[in-house]
Amino acid sequence: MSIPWLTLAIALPALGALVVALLPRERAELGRRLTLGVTLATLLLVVAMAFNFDPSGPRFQFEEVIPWIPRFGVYYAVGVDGIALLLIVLSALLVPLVVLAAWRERDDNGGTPGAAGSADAERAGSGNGYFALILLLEAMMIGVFAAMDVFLFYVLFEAMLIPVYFMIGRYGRGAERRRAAVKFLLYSLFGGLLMLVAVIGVYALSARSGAGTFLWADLVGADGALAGLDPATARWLFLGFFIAFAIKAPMWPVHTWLPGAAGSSRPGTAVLLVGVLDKVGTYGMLRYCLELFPEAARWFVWPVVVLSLVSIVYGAVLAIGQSDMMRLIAYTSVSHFGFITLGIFAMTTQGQSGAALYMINHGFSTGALFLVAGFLIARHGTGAIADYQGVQKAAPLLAGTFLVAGLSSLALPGLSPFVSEFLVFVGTFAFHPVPAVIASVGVVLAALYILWMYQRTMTGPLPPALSRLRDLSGRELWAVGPLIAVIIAFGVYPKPMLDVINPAVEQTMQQVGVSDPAPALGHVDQAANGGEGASE
Amino acid sequence: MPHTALAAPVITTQPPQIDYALLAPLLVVFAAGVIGVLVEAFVPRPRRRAVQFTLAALALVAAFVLTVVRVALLPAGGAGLTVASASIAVDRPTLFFQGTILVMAIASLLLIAEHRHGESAFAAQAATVPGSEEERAHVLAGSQHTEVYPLVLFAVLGMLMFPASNDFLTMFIALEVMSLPLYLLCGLARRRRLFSQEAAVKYFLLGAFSSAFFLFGIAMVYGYAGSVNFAVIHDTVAAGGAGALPGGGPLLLLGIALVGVGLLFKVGAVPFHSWKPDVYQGAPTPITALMASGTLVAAFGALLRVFYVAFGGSVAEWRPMMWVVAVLTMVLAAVVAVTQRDIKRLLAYSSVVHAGFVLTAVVAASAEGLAGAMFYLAAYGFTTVGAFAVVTLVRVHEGGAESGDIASWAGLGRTSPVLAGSLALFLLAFAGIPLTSGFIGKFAVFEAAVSAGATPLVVVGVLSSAVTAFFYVRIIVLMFFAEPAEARPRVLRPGRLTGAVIGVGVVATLVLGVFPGPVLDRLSPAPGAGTAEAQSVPGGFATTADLFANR
Amino acid sequence: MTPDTLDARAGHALAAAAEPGFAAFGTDPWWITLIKALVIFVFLMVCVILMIMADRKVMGRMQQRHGPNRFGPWGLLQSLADGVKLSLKEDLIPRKVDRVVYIAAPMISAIPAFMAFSVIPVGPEVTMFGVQTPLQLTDLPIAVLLVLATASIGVYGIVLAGWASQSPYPLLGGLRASAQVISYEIAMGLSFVAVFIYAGTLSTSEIVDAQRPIWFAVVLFPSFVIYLITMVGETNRLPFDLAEGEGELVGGFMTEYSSMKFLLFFLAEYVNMVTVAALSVTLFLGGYLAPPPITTFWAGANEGWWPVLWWLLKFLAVMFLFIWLRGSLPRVRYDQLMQLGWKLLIPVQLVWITAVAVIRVMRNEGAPPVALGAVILGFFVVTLAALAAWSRAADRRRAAEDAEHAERIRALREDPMHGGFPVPPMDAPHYGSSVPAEELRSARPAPTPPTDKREEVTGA
Amino acid sequence: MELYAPIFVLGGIGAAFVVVSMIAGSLLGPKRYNRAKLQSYECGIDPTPQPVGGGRFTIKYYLTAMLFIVFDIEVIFLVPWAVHLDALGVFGLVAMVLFLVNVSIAYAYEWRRGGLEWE
Amino acid sequence: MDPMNYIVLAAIVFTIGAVGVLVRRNAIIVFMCVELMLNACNLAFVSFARMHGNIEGQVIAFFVMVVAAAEVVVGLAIIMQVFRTRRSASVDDANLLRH
Repeated sequence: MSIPWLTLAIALPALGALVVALLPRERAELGRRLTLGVTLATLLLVVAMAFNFDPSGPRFQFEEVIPWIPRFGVYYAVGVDGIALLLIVLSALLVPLVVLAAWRERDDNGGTPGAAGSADAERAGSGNGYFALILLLEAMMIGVFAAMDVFLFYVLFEAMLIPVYFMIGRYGRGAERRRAAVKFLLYSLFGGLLMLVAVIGVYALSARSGAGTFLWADLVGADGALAGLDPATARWLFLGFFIAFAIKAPMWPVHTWLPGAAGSSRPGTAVLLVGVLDKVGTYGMLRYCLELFPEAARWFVWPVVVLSLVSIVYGAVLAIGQSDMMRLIAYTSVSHFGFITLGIFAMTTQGQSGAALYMINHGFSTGALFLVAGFLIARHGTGAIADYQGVQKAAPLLAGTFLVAGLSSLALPGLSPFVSEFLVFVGTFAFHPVPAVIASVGVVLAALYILWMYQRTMTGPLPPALSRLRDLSGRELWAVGPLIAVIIAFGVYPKPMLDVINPAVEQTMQQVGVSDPAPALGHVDQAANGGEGASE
Repeated sequence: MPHTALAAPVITTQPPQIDYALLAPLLVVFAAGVIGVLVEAFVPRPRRRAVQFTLAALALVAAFVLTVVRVALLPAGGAGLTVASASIAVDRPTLFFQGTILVMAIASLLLIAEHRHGESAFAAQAATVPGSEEERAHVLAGSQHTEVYPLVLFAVLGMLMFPASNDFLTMFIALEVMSLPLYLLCGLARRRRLFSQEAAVKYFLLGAFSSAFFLFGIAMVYGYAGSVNFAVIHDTVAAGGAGALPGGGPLLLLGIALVGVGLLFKVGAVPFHSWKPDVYQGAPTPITALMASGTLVAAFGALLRVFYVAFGGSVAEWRPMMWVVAVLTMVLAAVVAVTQRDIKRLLAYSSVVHAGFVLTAVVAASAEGLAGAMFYLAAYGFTTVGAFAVVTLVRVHEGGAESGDIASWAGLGRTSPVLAGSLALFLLAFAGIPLTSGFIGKFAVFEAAVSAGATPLVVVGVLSSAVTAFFYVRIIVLMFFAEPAEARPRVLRPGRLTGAVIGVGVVATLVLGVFPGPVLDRLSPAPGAGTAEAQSVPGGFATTADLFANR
Repeated sequence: MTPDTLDARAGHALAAAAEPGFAAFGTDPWWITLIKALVIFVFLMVCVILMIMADRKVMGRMQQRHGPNRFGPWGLLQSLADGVKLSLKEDLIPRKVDRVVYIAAPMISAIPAFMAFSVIPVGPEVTMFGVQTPLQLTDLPIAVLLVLATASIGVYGIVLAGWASQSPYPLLGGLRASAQVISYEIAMGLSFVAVFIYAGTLSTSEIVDAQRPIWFAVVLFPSFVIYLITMVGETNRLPFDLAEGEGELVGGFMTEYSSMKFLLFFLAEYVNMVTVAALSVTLFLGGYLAPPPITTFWAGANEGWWPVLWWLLKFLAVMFLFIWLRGSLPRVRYDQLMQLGWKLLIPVQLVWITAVAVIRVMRNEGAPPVALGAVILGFFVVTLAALAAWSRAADRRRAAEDAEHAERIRALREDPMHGGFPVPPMDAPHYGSSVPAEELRSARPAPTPPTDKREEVTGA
Repeated sequence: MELYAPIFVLGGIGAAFVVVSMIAGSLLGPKRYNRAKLQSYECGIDPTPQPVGGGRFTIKYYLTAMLFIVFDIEVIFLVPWAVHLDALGVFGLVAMVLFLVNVSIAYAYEWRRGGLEWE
Repeated sequence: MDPMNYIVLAAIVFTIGAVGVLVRRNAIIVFMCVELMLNACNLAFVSFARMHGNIEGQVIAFFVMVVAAAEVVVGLAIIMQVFRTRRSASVDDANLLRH
């Protein structure tokens, strides 16, 4: 135990947020540069940490445990396994890109430019606030993935709402943003409060024998504080956690906040919201629902699988019907999250590995989609699909990146999401063939909505209104380029990620007390490596 | 023989021993109040304000220091002491409540003393008829009511005594000493005097009504136990009744119910909450701040002491009642609060909801419940004082009345980000968002309730939290996301005193939210110690009285 | 302490045992009680009649005239004739009155007046028709409080009479009367406190017993004086009869009353006089005990029925004092009356009670005489200093008033409008001017018009 | 109770007298109806309405009533104290002196602020 | 007489007071009803004191009187002030604070 990697990774952006927030309004430029610097430094730190991670070592590494509120057995306990590590890396990677993308965005507060009053208001409200919130959010995101204490996790899980709430409501776009922000907050808060009951329940139950604790490590396992829980109680507690995560994830039928929130946010906010924040939901299911209440998790498998399938199909169908790009991408995410939960609750190694990988890859692909869509919207000022046509003629680079991002979203082989989606399918099929078949409908629909959207916006004759559309600038290329590169790179060679994920998944499976169905598929990375178009 | 005892009442020739050191804070506050009255009588008018403020501030600070010092006077091992013929209990809960009340009182005093162009929040001359020439003359002459200071001191004295009372008589006196000055203070608002007077009348009539119930409840309990001393009542309950009145069970039940009514009224729990919105809205805002923090803390302190010590042996009897009241309070108040359009009314309803949350801890009847309630009250007190401090600054126009209409607060986040940010923080704390004190408080009380097996209550509490979050969030939306209103309110620059109060509120809200450990540790015995007892329902509840180790 | 000890059957014995020192009371046969009650009633009625008579006769003598002298020997039956005449008058009930209260008010006033006398001891235990019984209807551990309580109830009669009449004079009269009575009741109550300190009881018979060594009027002279003053104030007698001051309020609260109801108020007033006088005898003048010089040479003076004589003599002396005061003193102004009560009697009483208590406790605790003397001296000094300060303040106030008056005169003189003559200003009230007179009088300039300080002071 | 009974006997005699005399008075007196007789004693001024609701009591009277209550309470405390002063000794003396000081302070306040000025 | 009768009487008086508070509209009468309730409490205290044979109840009754007096002083001041402003003491007229 030498370097407190995780604490540094949390503290750096948190301090950065404080500094940026305290900068005077006139120093907006400095604020942006500072933000970018801090996020890049964090990225470097996280990457360095990732290289120090030993896949063959213990499951949790970089652990730090410091008492926080002894009265409730609460600790500041952080540590990462493979899944959390990758999610942290994802967050650290996406944030600088979002900062770059948001570099020149003007505050869209509905005021007409030129009017003195609103210009004044714009200046007052724009600038450092947004960047400070991004930094704060980054700190919390890293913290929430690193948390090894249920209480700490819960605190950050809830506290994250506030920066996002302001990022949507204060710095979002469109007239609906206020309602969207409130809806987002109330949905999340509602789920969070149910989870609070469950968290308190966990504590009270852990206090049955001796002092209560929130330490994840003390709670799980056969000799953990929650062992021997009576099934009914465990199921209620599971439900408390699960509903909160399902809202966050977002899962049908509690997904309705997402399209509004994503549609009303800045593209950067949407990237973080869908790319990282919602992963907290699925991550929570994997880490907390399954491992704290293994018996209940097994009991709930079928309901969750059904909900996941509904999400997959429903999200895809609604995506097709959308007329707004941002909302469309948001609905595709509902569908994708269905795949992730399906993978998790398939209770097979492949399924869970795929789901974990899916979380990362979905972050890349959706992030890229949102960013490019955001660039387009920033140019033309509208998100409606009907307002665009033939963009590829005016802005080929933009259209190209958009295509790659879209293809990755529909899991084209060779691009990274394919690996994860494939694994989920394999895992699900091993669990039960029917869900796998139904889920495959989602794949077909994905092709439909992505390609159709591309066709409607990018192809065809270029209308005069769009003729002066600029192509991607250097800054924008820097923002979206790394994502495209990562998508392609891991599409071809996903092994490093799987190496990190697999041990964690195996531990989880063991914890839950399930094992793969009898005819095992061999080791997953072999399946993935030979997975180029190969089928069972 | 009862009659002989009556005829020749035992007048003890042994004068009672009084440990003045343990009563010092009370005596200091009382003495300052009395001196304040003399100051009113003999110090020339122009100098009165300065003298009164200095006197009051010194007294409160001294009382606070003495309260802290008294912690060292307590015997080790969590035991407490009783003073003045066992009428006042000095134990850890007492000291915590008194310390909290004093801090709240100091903060409120700063708001009360805040002056702007020679005007305070109080009427120039309360005796004049609003709108009359006489009133105008007083306003122009710059008259001011410096009586406010002694009145506040007396109210604080009552608040300090209320949770420390160890028998019902002292408690009743403390209740009245606390309430009577507040009734008057409510009617002294400088602006909207009709509102203010109306608030005073309502508060007074309902307050007197409720204290009559309280008193009749005491009479019933006295009839049952033959004494009003909490320890004696506790023992009598344990023994199954007093000798003179076998089968007095109904008396006890009636007594518990009526005493409960009186205390729940002061706390402002549904269905005894109807005074709160009106009074909070009508009273001068600094006084509202005092009531929302100090009075609430004191009332809950008394409630806890009565129900944990005196009625600690009959938890099974009062628990259902508290359940119902807590549920009603959390649900109804939250729903009604959603429709409010005035910030002070909204904060009043929010205070009602919070009372409901604390009641869930009371229901727990355990060490955790006590500690949770104590922490919650302290956290809520700081936050609410800060919130009302912000309210004092938003005016319809420079030098005008406070702008209570929430709609007119639109866009405040743009024009005064710091102020709006502070208020937003307070509102988030009310909503119980993590990393604020409100969250830890909520966690503490809910945890206590769950440990005591009141999980359904906690679920109700959580759902009502979600509803309350809605209206807190609505204000934040208005302030930060909406365009500034046409008739935008004028935001005064916070004076030094108000600024200090807001600053303290912000700091306390954050510190208690992020590092609650030290405070929580001092509130309760080692974690887990009380839990085992609490769960062995219902016989184990005899030990709740030991939480207040004053017996 | 079992419930059956509370049984009603056991009550009698218990009650007797309950009040030590009251063994002599509450044990009379019913007929003795009835006889005593009737005697008291008759005594009160006779007293009232004679008192009214004496009032007029003595006043007449004091004013160099005869007074009533037509009915009976020396006009002794004049009051009786008046009473008969009044009761035969038409009984009017004005149309707008609140009938129930209007009729009840005289009853409320009169009945308690009778009851108060029941605790006045007029003699020690005597043998009456073979029964050993004290010459006192009854005694209570709280006897003096009973007197105060009945007096308080009497106030309701006054207020209600004024209120029920629905007319300004009675209303104002009733209010004034009640304000006055309650003001003086405090001073009266305080004057008893010193007596209680010395007697250690509230029972009238024991208070009388406690005066065997020396009358309280001597030891507690200030209390006695104050009691005499408040006694007059309580009964609305001259010089404190403002409630029915004919010049200002016509007949006060009784204005609307006639015939028997009027008579009842009158009766109540005189019965109250009798009661307070009897109380003063009981509390301060040694009750039925023989005056000190007599007992030294005649041991039997306090035996048998003789004490009734001593009591009667003292009582008559106090009653004479009432008449004497009425004959000698002018009626005071209302504000003077209230100021006397609130600003003089009460503070003096507070200091006096403190002094009495301190000295008493010091003596009980065996403090050395020097310390005792020093304390007494201290109280003297404090009292003198307070008095000096008070008179200085009064002088200053009077001087200030004079100066203000002179200033006003000067202002009037120099006002060119009046040509330097002290004529009433044209804008004085009743001159039909719209400008209120106050503005001229105040030398200060009118308040500056509100400019920056304009604010909405009310507004709902 | 036996101690109190005679008081009620005396009160009963008094009440009987009062009631009988009032009835007698109303029976014996002549009844000659005359509109003017039934008017209130007032020279052409309308009788005043009921005070409660109409309310023309001067504030001063309320003030007097309040003052009375305060001091009456003081007397309530003084009386039992006085009776038992010998038993209470120095403690009782000090307690009561403190009480009197407090009341005096309130009294001084009232006086200084003009609460004791009439007309 | 069975002391319990006094308790019943106290309860009845208390109820009358409480009902009065709830149904009467004049602030002063409401206030008087509250005083009635306090006096009912005193009756109960004194009766219980006799039943239990200790003086605690009587002492309480004393303090209640004091409190009642203080309440009268404060209450009358407040009610009179409103009454002077509005020329009415009806609690129904006081409705500015309804939303």
